[in-house]
Amino acid sequence: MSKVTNTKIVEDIVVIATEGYLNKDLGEEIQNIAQKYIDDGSSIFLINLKDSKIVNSIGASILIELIEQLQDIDGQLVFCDLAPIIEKTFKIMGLTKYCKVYPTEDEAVKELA
Amino acid sequence: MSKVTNTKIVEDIVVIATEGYLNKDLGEEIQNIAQKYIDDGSSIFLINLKDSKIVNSIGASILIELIEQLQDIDGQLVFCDLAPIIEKTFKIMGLTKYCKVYPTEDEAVKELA
Amino acid sequence: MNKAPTVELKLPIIKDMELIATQTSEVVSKHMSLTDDQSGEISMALIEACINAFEHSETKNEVYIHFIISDNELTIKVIDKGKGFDASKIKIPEIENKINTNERKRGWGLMLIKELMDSVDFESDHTGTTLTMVKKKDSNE
Amino acid sequence: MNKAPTVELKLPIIKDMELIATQTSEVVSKHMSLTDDQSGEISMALIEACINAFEHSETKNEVYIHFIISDNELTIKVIDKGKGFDASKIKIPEIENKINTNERKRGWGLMLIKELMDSVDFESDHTGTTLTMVKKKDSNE
Ligand SMILES: Nc1ncnc2c1ncn2[C@@H]1O[C@H](COP(=O)(O)OP(=O)(O)O)[C@@H](O)[C@H]1O
Ligand SMILES: Nc1ncnc2c1ncn2[C@@H]1O[C@H](COP(=O)(O)OP(=O)(O)O)[C@@H](O)[C@H]1O
Repeated sequence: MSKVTNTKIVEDIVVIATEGYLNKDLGEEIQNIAQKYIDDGSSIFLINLKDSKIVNSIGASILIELIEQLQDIDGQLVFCDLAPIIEKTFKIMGLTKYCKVYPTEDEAVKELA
Repeated sequence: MSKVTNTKIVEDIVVIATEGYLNKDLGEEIQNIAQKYIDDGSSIFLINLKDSKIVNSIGASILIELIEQLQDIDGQLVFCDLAPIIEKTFKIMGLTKYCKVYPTEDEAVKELA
Repeated sequence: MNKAPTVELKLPIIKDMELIATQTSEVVSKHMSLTDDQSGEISMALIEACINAFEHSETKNEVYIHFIISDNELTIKVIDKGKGFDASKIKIPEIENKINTNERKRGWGLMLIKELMDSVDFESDHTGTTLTMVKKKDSNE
Repeated sequence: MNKAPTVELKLPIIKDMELIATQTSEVVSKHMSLTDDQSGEISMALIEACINAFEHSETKNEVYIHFIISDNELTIKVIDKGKGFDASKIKIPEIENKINTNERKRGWGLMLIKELMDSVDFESDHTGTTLTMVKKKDSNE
């Protein structure tokens, strides 16, 4: 039902795009993919949630683990294209204290590159 | 919830675009708008259902009245951008025996103009 | 034997509430890995069944919809506590008989339901109507 | 007095079935002319409430969701027949306490529900839990 639709590297940033409900399964899929890139030396990750309109707190919690991991290697996790309710949810949880949120992928890449 | 979003005349064709559930209310809205253009001398009508993904048989029945009316003045009703289930519904009802269906608005206009 | 997982819905008779039924069937269809075409056919049949229960049954009460999920098929029951009718007496509509005649333009619902679903059955008496319709997973209709 | 129109949903405990609840709430929100923001907040709160009922209540039975529509507010009840819990004993999560500590990363559901809805109430004992949450039409929360 939901999945990672695309992963690419743009100017050293790993961009992961998703589709559908960001639940436990999709959270774990993101985490697994990120793990491989971390093992290969990447440290900046951009998650594009344009096609994910809904999240649950279990999926979001898995991202906290990713933030933690990236802190250990001086890396960074950022988001773009958040539906208003997802941005609000991340704000309430405090995720946005640790992760910048950009309106679009282009703007995120421009700032981070 | 659903409505006519745009009405325009392109090469003598009245193009009516809708949004949302094609129910009784939206059927009547289309019918009322068409009536005004018929009174003003128009006889070719294209209904663009790109943003209407679902229909009910009451809405569709109102279109039968429009077909009837247009027959009286040697006019024509055509559709474009039908969701598969709407096309199937129109086919089962036999509407497609009286109305051509085009994939896109451009193709419809090109053929009719 | 395990009971088949069932989603149940009770809808008040309010305009456009049939869309709750179609939204529900879409999630169920995805869960069952039905195709988009099958999902659309189920939604359309459901809309017609709900409208009939809302409009013709003349019930003042709610309408009940049950989605019964199994490996090979989805069974949907639309239940009203209205006045009932005799489905065998309803004649099949033909567009040729409706255009440029005085025949009422409506009357398509039951025909659409039958065309779009794999099997359709009515149980109806003066205490109400239960429409049972089935979409098989491996069918193109 | 007329009974408030109510949509009722009975969901089997199957993965992602909470999406049926959100699809339903979206139609109800539109019907009530709530804003898109309000509708999103209700959906998010419902997801968390359903997941809790599915996961923590340990019930083997279905979960019930009632949408009670009135002019000024939407009241939603999420009911399970599970083991119950004491909501007053649940501590408020803080992300600072979770990052780089051994604290479990989860535990956000109740806090999200309270932040997203206008009022939230739990009735819970060993026979189950009823979560009642309200979204007011004229509020920005
Ligand atoms: N649930 C129901 N309760 C009572 N009568 C019904 C019900 N469903 C259908 N009918 C009867 O069957 C007829 C045909 O229904 P249908 O084919 O859906 O067309 P329409 O709704 O446009 O009349 C209705 O006019 C009504 O008399
Ligand atoms: N319906 C319920 N039945 C039983 N326990 C519940 C229920 N809802 C919540 N709880 C309890 O409250 C705790 C906090 O829930 P929540 O804030 O949603 O976070 P999480 O689900 O991530 O643990 C749960 O871990 C559980 O112990």
